Amino acid sequence: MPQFSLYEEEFHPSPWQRTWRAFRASHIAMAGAVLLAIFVIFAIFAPLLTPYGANEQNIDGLLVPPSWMGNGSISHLFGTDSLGRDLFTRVIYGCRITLGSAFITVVIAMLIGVSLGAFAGMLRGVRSSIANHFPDALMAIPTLLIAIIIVAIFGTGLVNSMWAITLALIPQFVHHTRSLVRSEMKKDYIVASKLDGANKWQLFTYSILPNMTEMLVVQGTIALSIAVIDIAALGFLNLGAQSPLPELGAILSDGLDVTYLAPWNVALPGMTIFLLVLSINVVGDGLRSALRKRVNH
Amino acid sequence: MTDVMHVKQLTFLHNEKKRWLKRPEVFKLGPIELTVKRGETVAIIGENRSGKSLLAKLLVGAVRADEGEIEINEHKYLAKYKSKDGQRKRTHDIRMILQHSSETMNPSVPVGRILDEPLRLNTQLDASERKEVIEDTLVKVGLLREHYYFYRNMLSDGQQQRIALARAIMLKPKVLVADEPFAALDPSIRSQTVNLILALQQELGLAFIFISHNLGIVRHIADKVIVMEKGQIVEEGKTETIFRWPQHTRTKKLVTAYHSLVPQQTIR
Amino acid sequence: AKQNKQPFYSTGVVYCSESNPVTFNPQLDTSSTTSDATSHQLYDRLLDFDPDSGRIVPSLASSWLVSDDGLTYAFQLRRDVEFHNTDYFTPSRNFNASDVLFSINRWRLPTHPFHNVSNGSYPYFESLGLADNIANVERVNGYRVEITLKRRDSSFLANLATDFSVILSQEYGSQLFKEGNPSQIDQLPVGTGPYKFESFRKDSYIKYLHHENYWRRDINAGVNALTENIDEGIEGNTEDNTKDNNEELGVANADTSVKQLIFDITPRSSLRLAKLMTGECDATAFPAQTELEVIRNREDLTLAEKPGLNIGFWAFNTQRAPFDNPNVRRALAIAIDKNTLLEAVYFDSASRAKSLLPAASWAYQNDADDTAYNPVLARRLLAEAGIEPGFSMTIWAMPVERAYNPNAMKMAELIQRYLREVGVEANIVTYDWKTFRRHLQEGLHDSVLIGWSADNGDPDNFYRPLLSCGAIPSGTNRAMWCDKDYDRLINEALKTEDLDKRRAIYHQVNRLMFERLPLVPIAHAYRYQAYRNEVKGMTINPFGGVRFGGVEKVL
Amino acid sequence: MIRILARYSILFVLTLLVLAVMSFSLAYLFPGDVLANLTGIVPANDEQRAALEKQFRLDRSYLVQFFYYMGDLFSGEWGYSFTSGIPLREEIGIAMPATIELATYSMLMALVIGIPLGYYAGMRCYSSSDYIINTTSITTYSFPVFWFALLLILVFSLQLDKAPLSGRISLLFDVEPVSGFILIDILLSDLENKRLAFKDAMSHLTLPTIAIGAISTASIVRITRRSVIDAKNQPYIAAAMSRGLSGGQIFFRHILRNALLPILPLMAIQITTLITNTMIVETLFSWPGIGNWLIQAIYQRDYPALRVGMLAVSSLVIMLTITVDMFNRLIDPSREKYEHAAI
Amino acid sequence: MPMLDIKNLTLEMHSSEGTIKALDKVNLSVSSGEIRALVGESGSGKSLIVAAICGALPTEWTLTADRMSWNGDNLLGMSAQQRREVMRREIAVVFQNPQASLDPSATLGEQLEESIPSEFVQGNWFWQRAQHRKKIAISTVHKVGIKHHKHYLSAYPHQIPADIGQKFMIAMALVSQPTLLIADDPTRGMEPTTKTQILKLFTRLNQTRSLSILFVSHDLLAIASMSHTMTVLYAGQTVESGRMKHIKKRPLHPYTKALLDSAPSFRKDLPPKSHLPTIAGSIPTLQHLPIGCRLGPRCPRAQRACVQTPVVRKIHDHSYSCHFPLHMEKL
Ligand SMILES: Nc1ncnc2c1ncn2[C@@H]1O[C@H](COP(=O)(O)OP(=O)(O)OP(=O)(O)O)[C@@H](O)[C@H]1O
Ligand SMILES: Nc1ncnc2c1ncn2[C@@H]1O[C@H](COP(=O)(O)OP(=O)(O)OP(=O)(O)O)[C@@H](O)[C@H]1O
Ligand SMILES: [Mg+2]
Ligand SMILES: [Mg+2]
Repeated sequence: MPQFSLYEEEFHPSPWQRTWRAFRASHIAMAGAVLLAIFVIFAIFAPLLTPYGANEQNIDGLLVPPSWMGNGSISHLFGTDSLGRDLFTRVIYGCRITLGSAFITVVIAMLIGVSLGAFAGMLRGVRSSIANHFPDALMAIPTLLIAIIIVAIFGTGLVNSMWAITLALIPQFVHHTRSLVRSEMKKDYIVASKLDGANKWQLFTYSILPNMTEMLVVQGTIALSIAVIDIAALGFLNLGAQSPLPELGAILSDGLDVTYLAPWNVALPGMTIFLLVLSINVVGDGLRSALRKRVNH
Repeated sequence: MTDVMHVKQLTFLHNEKKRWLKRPEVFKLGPIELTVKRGETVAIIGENRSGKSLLAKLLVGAVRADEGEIEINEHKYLAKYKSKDGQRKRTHDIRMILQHSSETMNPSVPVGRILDEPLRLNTQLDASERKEVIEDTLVKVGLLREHYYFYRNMLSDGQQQRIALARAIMLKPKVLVADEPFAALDPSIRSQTVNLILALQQELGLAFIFISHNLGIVRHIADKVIVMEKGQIVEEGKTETIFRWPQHTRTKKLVTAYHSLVPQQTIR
Repeated sequence: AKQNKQPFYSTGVVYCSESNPVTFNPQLDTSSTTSDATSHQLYDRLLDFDPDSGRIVPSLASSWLVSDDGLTYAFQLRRDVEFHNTDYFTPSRNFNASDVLFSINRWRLPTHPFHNVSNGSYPYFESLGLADNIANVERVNGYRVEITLKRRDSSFLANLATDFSVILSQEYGSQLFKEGNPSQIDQLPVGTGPYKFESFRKDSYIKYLHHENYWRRDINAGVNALTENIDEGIEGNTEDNTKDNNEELGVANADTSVKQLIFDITPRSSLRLAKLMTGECDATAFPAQTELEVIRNREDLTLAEKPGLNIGFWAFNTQRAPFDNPNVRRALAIAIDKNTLLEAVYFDSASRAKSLLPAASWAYQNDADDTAYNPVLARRLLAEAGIEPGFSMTIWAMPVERAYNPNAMKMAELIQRYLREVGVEANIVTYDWKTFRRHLQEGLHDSVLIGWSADNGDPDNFYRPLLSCGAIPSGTNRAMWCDKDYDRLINEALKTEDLDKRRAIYHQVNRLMFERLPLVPIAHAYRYQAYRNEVKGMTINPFGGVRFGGVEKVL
Repeated sequence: MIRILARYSILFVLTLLVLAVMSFSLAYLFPGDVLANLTGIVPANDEQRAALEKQFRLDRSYLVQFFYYMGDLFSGEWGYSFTSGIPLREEIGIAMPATIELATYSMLMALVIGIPLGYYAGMRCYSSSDYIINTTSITTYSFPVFWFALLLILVFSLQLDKAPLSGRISLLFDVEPVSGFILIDILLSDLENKRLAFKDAMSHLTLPTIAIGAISTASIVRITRRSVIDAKNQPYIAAAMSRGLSGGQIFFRHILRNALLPILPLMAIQITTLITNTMIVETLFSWPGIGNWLIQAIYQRDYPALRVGMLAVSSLVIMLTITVDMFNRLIDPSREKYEHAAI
Repeated sequence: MPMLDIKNLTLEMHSSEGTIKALDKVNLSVSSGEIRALVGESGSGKSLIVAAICGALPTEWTLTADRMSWNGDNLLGMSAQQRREVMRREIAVVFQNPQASLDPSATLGEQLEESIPSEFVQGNWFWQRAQHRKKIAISTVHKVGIKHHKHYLSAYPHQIPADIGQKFMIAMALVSQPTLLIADDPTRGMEPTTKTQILKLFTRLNQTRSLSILFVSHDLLAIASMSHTMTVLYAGQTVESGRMKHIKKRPLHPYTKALLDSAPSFRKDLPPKSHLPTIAGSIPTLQHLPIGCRLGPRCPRAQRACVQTPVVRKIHDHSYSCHFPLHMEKL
């Protein structure tokens, strides 16, 4: 059978390339991505980018206003806090700690949640019912409550708050993985793979997992924004990261004591959290609509 | 011609486990007796929801039967159970093309990986050998070697059908079962596919069991026709016999309906 | 908010206090929160300090006589003083000598039926050893009481005027005793003060109602009139005077006085200020030093300011090695720069402390020795004491704000930094206030940042509770320091009537303290009180304590 | 129908049981001595300890203890708070309605504003008004609730002096708690200045409600909009249009219902977020609710309070979630297709 | 004059990869009382034409036409209200995928009853009207061959099998008694008996009520048995259009011929199991359309001229667009 190859050399983008194209087409999403990239760079290269140490106190410059204010100093871009620590430095380290720990939290939650969810999704019968409904019930327990209990058992600290948030995030991943696995399991290509002789584990790794990446990316961004807000909230409530640690929520809570004298100590860390979360959400939104477009295409 | 497949007392009641406070769906299929010869083409026809697809799935083991035995190539399978090595052997012997070929392709996995799967799971070939086999098979079904790297979304319906075919014949089975392989295709692609299957059948000595509503094609390629109604085989026989002297009312209805569409005129 | 202009809102005064009172009986607790919430609102004392001059003035005792040997004090009690009439207690009689006996004997006599109620610890009196010094408290007649001391005590009257020497109702006590529920006396209090207890919800509020039949219908007028009689300090009979004054001024007071007093418990000082600004509070406790400027700049707020009788310090647990070594303590003391602490923590609204006594005290020593910042020397001293670099210790930072230390946490962080420079790793420890104090008392700390607000102007009120041996069990001696010489000196000072001689002894004590350095004095903070302009009649009390008797609210 | 009800009640009971087990085991998980954690009493000597252990049945097997714990829970003996010494049931009885009240108003606000706005944006998708709504909602949605509440306080309380910033009502009012909902209680009470009290309570409610509600509203707008757009692009809407149905018919009969169905399960998840946000906002506005209470309890390590408080809050939230889920299950005809498994 | 008259319909889709002409100068007309078949390979744009006629295309796409009129009124220029009126009373559509075209949250009965134009419903009171509606619904359902109306009218779309869904869509289209029925692949996957039933129903309606039908299908057998005229579409271009008889006898376009040849039933002379004549290759994707005649790369008769788009040529009412048509010698 002769093949005409007039249009063989044409470019067919792979699924991910198509997502990226659709994503790139949205200006807002790109702006969010750039902002997020800046935050990530801040987080990764914090020690190189910051002029001072995170806990370096400068006794001579307490509560120096940000540099754009009348009596601000150029050597402290965001001003200093009540211990004379450079706020810019602290905020950048804050990005590192908050974003970094949120990221770790999400990755751990994802690993656990996806395994459990896959397990629950492939199971049948009563065991599956239990595996299905238990995470759903857990999902209903507010993060703050879990955090409070963890703090009560293990004490305060960033790591403990990360565990709490991990626990709170896991059910989401379980839920989504499970419903995705269940719906994928009903699809014909799974039947085809089964006929090829694939066992459950092979089905999962070779057939379902590639289809799950999108869900994981989307859920991951959602979880990341939740994790950032929650870590900051726990830090703010003094249930998470403790004071000298430059965690954005803790910095904000520190700044609250000098709100009237140095409002930037509240405004700037808060603004940073907000922008961080906003950029994550915008990117997540962009990704979601890009994926949607790809599916609709 | 020798028999490649014997089906004895294949029965299916319902797969839905009885659940608390839930009425199980009841559909009874069979008992089915069936013999397929080497290189034979068997067509299954029947009304909607008569259990054709179900029968096909039972044959390949995609759905577990309640009773019965299938013997392929002198190897007996209890249709009721699905033992590990039995399944593997069966994969070598009998393969299926599912109804909607496009949905049987994983959208996130390139063609190469899809076709790799049966080889990886059922043979001892190493990666490069497998790739060679896959590329050969791609050529055999009328595609290009480059299609190895394509994703589902880049392929047309006909090409997808060919991939499904490639996947099915990759392990050189004795029996190929296809569920409405031509229904979703348009006329010109359909003819191509028919030709392809005919050629492959000749080349590999495949027994081909297919389900179709298109009696024209059935008449053209089938050696034997099976008519189903409500989970039972109501008539079975040589194609020409069925088309000319249908016995059962269901068969009669089907054949009449077909004839009423085909004008007794010929071109030229 | 605008609607606060409704006349209804002038019927109550809301005070933003910083914490929960531990109990409603100030005898049982030295914390200022407890005494603020109780002492001057619910109770009266036999004597009072005049808020302006700091002198002792009559209160429930209308006059008193001191014998020549200084051992016998006779008090003439006021008649027509009514106790609170509440849901849980209806008094059948007015205040009389039995109530005085009941109140004093409760903390004085271990055999008293109420002595062991509510844990039976009376830290203030115990730290002063007051109970031991009282030989007898005697009822002469219904309105006359005589107290006999074993030794002369020049600060005795002052002690009776402190927040802790409140007068409880004997009748209420015996009623509760009969009911078998004696500890209720400290939870549902009954007193003679300007307000009576209504309800308390932990972490949110304490509600008081106006005491309709309060004996002192106009406090300000009364107090002013009383002052001149006290000069002799020996005798005073001002009953007639007060009455006159009341008649003159009484009419106007009837309606404007507030019907409700509410303590809105708000631990965070920024929130207290916020509430003050929005008018949700009429006055607040402990405005943070950082906020003073803001308060000064606002037209609707008043900031009252007085040097406070307090001290913030850093105490070492001298019973723990290596802090039992004075050289180690010295090394640590000179490793920190106090001036920075003053600037960063107090925002310069405090004066540098050299000894325990603030400048407001008559025994203040201007030229007392002071530690000077010298990290080099500190490192050497530490090395000599055999302390390796990397040695780690704990700094306990108290979790609450106090005038003497508005932000212990921050101070701890600063000290942590200084100590790191001399090779000492400091770990900051903090708990909630109750646990914190319990653990402190158990001596689990290496060092602690805490302080003291005096209850009366007497120097002994600093020296004795903070560092004497007797104060260790009562939990005010945070250094857990017991030094014979020190105790001998302060006891001697107490027996001395001559102020100059006494002053000289205290200077000797300062010298001793500087040598042995059980604690590092850091600052004497000013005392501030912020209130809205609508509130009239607020006075600032150098001995701590707010009082709302006679306060009015004019919208 | 009955099957679903039965299934959900079993689910609910089982979940509660699991929660009870968790809450029971907390006593052993909290650091320190179990006896002290449970009772707040530190026994002076071994005898006293033995006596106390006997009294609190700590010497019996876990199963027996659990059994008695459940008994105590059902009979309302929830223990006493360490710090205040008040029965926990009383404290929770005051705090819980305050939280529910705040959460209810916020949820109402989110529903009343969010759903119509979401529908509007969805129907006009990719127009400029949709763009504005969408941008605003994603921005609002990204606010950390505690910072948002702080901003509200700074602007509306401190700068503009428009609303008070703490508590449910001025402390000068003495409202008898009957239902626990302040507005209802005021109406039920015999205060002289009811009107003033009501106004006062309303002004106290405003800011916290907005702080919580705005974020919930934003997410509801987003959910609804997405759902409407999805529904609108379904082939059956095109089919309905080509049948010549009017815009109203299409909207009310087809879009409205189909867009609402996927929103409901998401709303169940929203409840959790809502409660978390409420708990955080309570601490900022000194709202005497369960969140504030729990956070105070954790600051003071009030273990009995934490134990029971956790059980109370999670039961409440789970009850709400399960109810919403069940409701959704009952009204959604096609749910059955996707979800077979249930206990 | 044809009822539905479409001339040079062009549809451009805009995506991130550029603009695609999914339909390129398509001509189509349906006269009164005519059954016109629209054939073409999958993806050739048949459903797009259907959607264009009933205005169900996404608004982002650009639809242009020299003429697109319904009984002389320009469909493209109509207001939404007018168009809706036309759709409600005169044109009815059966979409390709019945399961997706039914609202999953409403029962079939509700959806069917809602499609009944209110003029058909008699009765003054709402209950009378409801009853009458129900009667109409039941009789329509019977007409298309659904027997258990009780069961199916109260069922939700996901509860019914696909073939019932197809029949139901037809019932919904017929209930408004339109003058033109557009049926997009209404018999896909149906067994022959049911298929003939439906086709007979169409033919009968066409004869008795002179219902015009635009019949979109792959099924050449079905088309040949009932339609009067036929339009062949390839990759968004009309390649041939004319009377069924003529086309069947003498197809002018190579693609049409290949199409007809591919149906074995048309050829008695074909021995069983012999190779069917086909045209090689497959239909190009929309993103990679060849220039000029879109069949070009596959056409056995292709020559250099085929890179130019052929113009439409007409012989009587038989039009075709090919540079090198078949059977021309004989004409
Ligand atoms: N795994 C299964 N368990 C229980 N019932 C099944 C199963 N698979 C199919 N059925 C039932 O068997 C019946 C026959 O379905 P099947 O798909 O075999 O029909 P069919 O003949 O292929 O129809 P069509 O021509 O429409 O494809 C249906 O009623 C279906 O509900
Ligand atoms: N929403 C859409 N977005 C992008 N492309 C579309 C969309 N709908 C259809 N297309 C493309 O338009 C082309 C024509 O599609 P259409 O559905 O009209 O084909 P068809 O002739 O009806 O095929 P079939 O016989 O399979 O129904 C196809 O290539 C399809 O990919
Ligand atoms: Mg089938
Ligand atoms: Mg189509």
